[in-house]
Amino acid sequence: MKKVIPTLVAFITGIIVLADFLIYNPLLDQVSNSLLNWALLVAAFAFIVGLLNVLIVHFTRIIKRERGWPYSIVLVLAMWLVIIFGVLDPRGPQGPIVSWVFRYVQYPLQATLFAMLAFFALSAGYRAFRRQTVDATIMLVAASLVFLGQAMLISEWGKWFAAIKDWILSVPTVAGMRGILLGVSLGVIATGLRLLLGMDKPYAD
Amino acid sequence: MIYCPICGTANRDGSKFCNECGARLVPQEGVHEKGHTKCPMCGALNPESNEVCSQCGARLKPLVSIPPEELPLEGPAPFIKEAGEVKPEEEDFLARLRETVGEEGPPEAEEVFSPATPEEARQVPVFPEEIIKEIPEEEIPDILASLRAKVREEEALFAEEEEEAPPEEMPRVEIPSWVTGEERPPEEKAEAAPEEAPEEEKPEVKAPPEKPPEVEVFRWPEEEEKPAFAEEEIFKELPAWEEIKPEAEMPPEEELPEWLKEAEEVKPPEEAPPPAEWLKEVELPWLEEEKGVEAPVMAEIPPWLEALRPLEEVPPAAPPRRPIEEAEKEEEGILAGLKGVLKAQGAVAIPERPAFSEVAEVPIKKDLLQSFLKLAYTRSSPPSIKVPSRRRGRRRYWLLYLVLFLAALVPLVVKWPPMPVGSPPSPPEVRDFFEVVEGLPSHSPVLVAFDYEPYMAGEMEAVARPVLTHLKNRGCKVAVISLVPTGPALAQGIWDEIAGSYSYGEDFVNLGYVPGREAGLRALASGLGEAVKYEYVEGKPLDSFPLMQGINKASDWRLVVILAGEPSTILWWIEQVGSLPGVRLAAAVSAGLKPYVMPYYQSGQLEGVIAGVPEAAHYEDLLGSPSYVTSFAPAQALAVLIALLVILAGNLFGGGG
Amino acid sequence: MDLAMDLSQKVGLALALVFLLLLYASRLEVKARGSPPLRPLRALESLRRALNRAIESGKPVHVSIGTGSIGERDTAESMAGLAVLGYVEEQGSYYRTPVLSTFATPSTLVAAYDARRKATEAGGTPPPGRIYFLAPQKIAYAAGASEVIKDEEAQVNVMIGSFGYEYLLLGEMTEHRGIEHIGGTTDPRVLPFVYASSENYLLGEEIFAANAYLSSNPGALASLLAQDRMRTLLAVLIVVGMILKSLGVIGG
Amino acid sequence: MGTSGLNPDVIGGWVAFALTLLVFSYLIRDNPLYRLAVHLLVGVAAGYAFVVAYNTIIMRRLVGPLLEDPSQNAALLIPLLLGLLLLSKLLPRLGWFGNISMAFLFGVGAALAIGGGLLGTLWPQLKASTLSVNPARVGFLTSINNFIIVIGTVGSLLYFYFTGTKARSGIAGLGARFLKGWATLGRWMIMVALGAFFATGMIAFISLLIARLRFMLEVLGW
Repeated sequence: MKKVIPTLVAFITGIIVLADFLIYNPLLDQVSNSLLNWALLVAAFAFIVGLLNVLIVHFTRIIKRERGWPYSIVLVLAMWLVIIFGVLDPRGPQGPIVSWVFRYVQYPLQATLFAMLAFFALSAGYRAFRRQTVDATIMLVAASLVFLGQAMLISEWGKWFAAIKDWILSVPTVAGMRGILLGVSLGVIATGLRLLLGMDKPYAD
Repeated sequence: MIYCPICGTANRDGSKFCNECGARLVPQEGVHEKGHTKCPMCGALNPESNEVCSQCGARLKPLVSIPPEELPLEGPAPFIKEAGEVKPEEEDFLARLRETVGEEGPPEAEEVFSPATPEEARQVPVFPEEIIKEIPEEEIPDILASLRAKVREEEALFAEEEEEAPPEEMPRVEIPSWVTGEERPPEEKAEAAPEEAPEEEKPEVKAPPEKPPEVEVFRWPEEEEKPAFAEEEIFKELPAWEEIKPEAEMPPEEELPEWLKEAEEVKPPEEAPPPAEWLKEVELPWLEEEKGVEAPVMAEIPPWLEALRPLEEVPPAAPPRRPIEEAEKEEEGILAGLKGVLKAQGAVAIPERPAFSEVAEVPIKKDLLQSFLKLAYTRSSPPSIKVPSRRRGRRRYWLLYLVLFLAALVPLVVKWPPMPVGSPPSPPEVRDFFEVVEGLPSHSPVLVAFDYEPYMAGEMEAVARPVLTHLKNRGCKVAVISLVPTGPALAQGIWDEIAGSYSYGEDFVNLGYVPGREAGLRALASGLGEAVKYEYVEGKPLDSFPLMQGINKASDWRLVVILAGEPSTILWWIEQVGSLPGVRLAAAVSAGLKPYVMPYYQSGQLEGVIAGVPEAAHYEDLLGSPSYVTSFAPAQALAVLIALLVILAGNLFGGGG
Repeated sequence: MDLAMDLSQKVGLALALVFLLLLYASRLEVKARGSPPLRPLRALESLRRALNRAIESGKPVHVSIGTGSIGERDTAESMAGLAVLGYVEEQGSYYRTPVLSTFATPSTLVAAYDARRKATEAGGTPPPGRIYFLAPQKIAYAAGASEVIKDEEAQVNVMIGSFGYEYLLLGEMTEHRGIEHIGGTTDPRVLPFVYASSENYLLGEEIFAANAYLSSNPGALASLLAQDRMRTLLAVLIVVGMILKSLGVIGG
Repeated sequence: MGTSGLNPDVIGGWVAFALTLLVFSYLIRDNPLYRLAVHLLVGVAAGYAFVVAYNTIIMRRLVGPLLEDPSQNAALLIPLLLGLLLLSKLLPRLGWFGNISMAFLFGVGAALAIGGGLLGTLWPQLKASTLSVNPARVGFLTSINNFIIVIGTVGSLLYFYFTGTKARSGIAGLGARFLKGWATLGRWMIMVALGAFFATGMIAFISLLIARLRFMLEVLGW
């Protein structure tokens, strides 16, 4: 019972949504769309679990004075401020305070962290290409040519590098990427089928 | 190239340890490598089965095994001593360890986990046939026989140890079946259980599933080509375990015929030793006894110890490491051997036991030995864990970072002149994009999807601006929509800046956020009203805006421009909307998506592509009004070049870390 | 009832059915003949080894299953990560090694609690170590996770699942802190950085094999076998398609 | 900057500027200010996500419609129930009820994954990979490129073989060798692709970096 019901639920919802992919049928479409919508709603409830998790974890950290506990205070306070102002304001995330926080705190922090990826990519590349294997060498050469093709905006050589870059991006890269994507889709489909068939039951305790 | 015997990785010539798994590549003297034993005296490679070197006659295999308990007690290897001394900071750690040892026997755990074990297990089937083939009776047997005879005469005392002697040899040749990890011989289990806390054995028993039991190996070329098809050929000849076994048992039979015969006869009785009896003996008395034996044994086995020593002669390549660590490293190498010893005991013991009347005692000792040894080794390992060798000193790349930072910053600060217009020809996909927009009749409704997260805005804004500017210049009626909750605000901001003055609802309308991603897009594909009910800025129904008059389905837009920062969103648009009849898609994406979208451009699903800042600069160039992006471009170009140079320089001239 | 299908849907259905059959056949085969020989995956070997070290040192293992969720299209990747998490949790439960895990989406968080419950059932005690929910925004998640790793002094960082560029942030920061990391994801954009930031990487679909390699669960092994047969089929289809197209037999 | 005093946008600009600096300070070394910024981000982001979930999903799409027109939207009671069941996971005894909700999510997700995999990736990529290599039909250069794409796609697909068989002798062995060579070629193609993705990714990151630097210069009024 405890296992059968969830398995059935997974199977039935899965089959309906999958069938909608494979068959044009207005009724099916409608049912499937509401299932997708429900999934969004159900997943939103999980946020409550997430919220509790954050509170419990960080309060324990603060109480036990674990390493880095002052940061936990910052984290929890920031979270609560946003939640309180967001929930009280009928416009939610569009409310003045939350949107100010978004624009001037969250956005610059995120954008800067992403900008740091330039440095991290540099150091990762610096290490990886040094492996001096055939693989790393091929990768380095391909990367260098694409770099040159994109960077040479000024020089007359630009067009040659641009041509090479275009060829790399549209021939071997496409081949390699397709291999990866096809393979990934095999893995994805196999994983999904296993789940639908109940061979895998990640939802059952 | 040197190929790692454990994982098969190709390593640079001269490497001492495998880059992948850390296994020793340079064979230790007297230690086997790929079925061969290197002579400690002359360095010649001998078939593993040789007891003496075929070149110089030096002994390759110890006559007597090293009594393992000697390692910790006598301490010929410095690391063990050190391990004992490490106490100060590690105390709690050691305590924990002890606890674990007591409770659940981490040594066992280690054995179960040790990646070496599955590898060993896998490779056993691989190499033996070579060995077995080479074993042929030609050189060895007679010498061996005589030697053995001598040994036995001389060392009747130590005969007991001798049974454990050929540790490296045994696992390969004699005991394939359970080196594979298939099953332990029943006696072993029986012995092990009472000695270690029985409940804690459980995990061990449960753990095995982690290792697919009879996994065999096949490889694609990993980093580099492997020695072509060695394994395959091997498989060809000796595919199954079962086939190895009989053959494997042959050599010993030939060498020591009497033993074996006896062994076979006596086997059954030993397998069920009365537990009560030996339990008495197990504990301390035995240990003391062994201690007593130690000294003489030591004297007798210098060659063996010599063979073991290489542990200490650590490659000079790693001077900064602490000796303990080295020891630990070595230990890995040894441990493999040791494990062999331990496992071999059971099997070897079986033939030998008959020679000694006390049937039950022998295996017990071994088991104790085993646990003791492991204990010793685990004790010695913690220090090395404190400073794992992987910790390459928490590298900082601040110099690299500084260079890149300056490369990006300086052109911005000094306001480097914008790039000369029209120098290199724009890529065709950018020109196509331009032509598509250029070809739109004035007042065409165009849908622009702002599908990037705010963190990509820095780049995407540079891509979006020239496109929106062009649309505005063409007099198109632009509606924006977003699959990302934050998209509408970004869109609004950019449009406000570009357009200056416009009539909202007539020239521009913000349709807001479509939740549900794919599902939302599918709804959008079936009808706009399904996905979007209210407009974003004023929250009014869509019909109330002049721009939206006559637009019901996706194909009513003359063009759909996707501004995407993630591959998934662009794929959704192509799949869900692009497949509808009459819909024209063009994409302006992050540079990182270029390889993703190129196939769709080539297949005609996308009518034009702009990827990243460099191409956006081209677009501005085509527009003839270089401004925003173009002021970006020099810094971009310089930073990219510098990054490339740094990577190349690091790769070509860089030495160690 | 209206059951219209276009070509791609027909092909899709056919491929799905073939896959299903292969899956079933492979299941039977694995049952009958046991595991097929498997290509060694270094990263998974390293994972075992790293776990070993963590068990010895008593330091925590950090597992991240990425920024995907459950109930959306990245569910399969999240499941691959959950399989690895389940394995690590189980080991953590046996050997009392702390297992940290961090989550970006609440649905995966709930799944993680389930994984822990399962591990507790299997191993007797819940593994020490915490489950952290951070934030669904990818980069915030990655930065936060690297702080957790630092604060908890993790010994190993395992990142297998659905990752975008944030992988690079997490991977490099753990690298800078001298922590060993093992990772894999499916997004081709991110793969070069997976490859670059660690020597223990799983490329693309290899993450889906983790379950089979680590647990030797027959279902997972069967799925590998089925995947490989499907792969052969695809290769043949592509080559045949190329020939037919070149000869002008099919459109083009 | 201007004299607008307490204009929230001006303050915001400086706050953003300061936070940007804090994050960049990591590049010199890991430091408490950076960590402060990150924890602030995690807190704010988690709170924001919760607000979005609450406001735009739970309230607008579930509670709102249910309150407005219960009879019309009765079906929404199901997700409400499932959502509440999910919360039962917090109670040890009743935890298994939550499995139903999880099963629902997994089922939907698996179907999306399969459907997307089949129709979104497998079939389109398969179709796109069957290219003509007949020079007479597509031209010489294209035919060569197409050939490389086809061979490379198949090779990189083959590279991922997980299971193998024991090699046989003779012709079968030859076949294995051939496949192995092909897979090696495929691996190289993958590496080229990785190199290209590395470069394009790096270009994107550099653009983001420059955008950030520009923002900082703007705040400084440069």
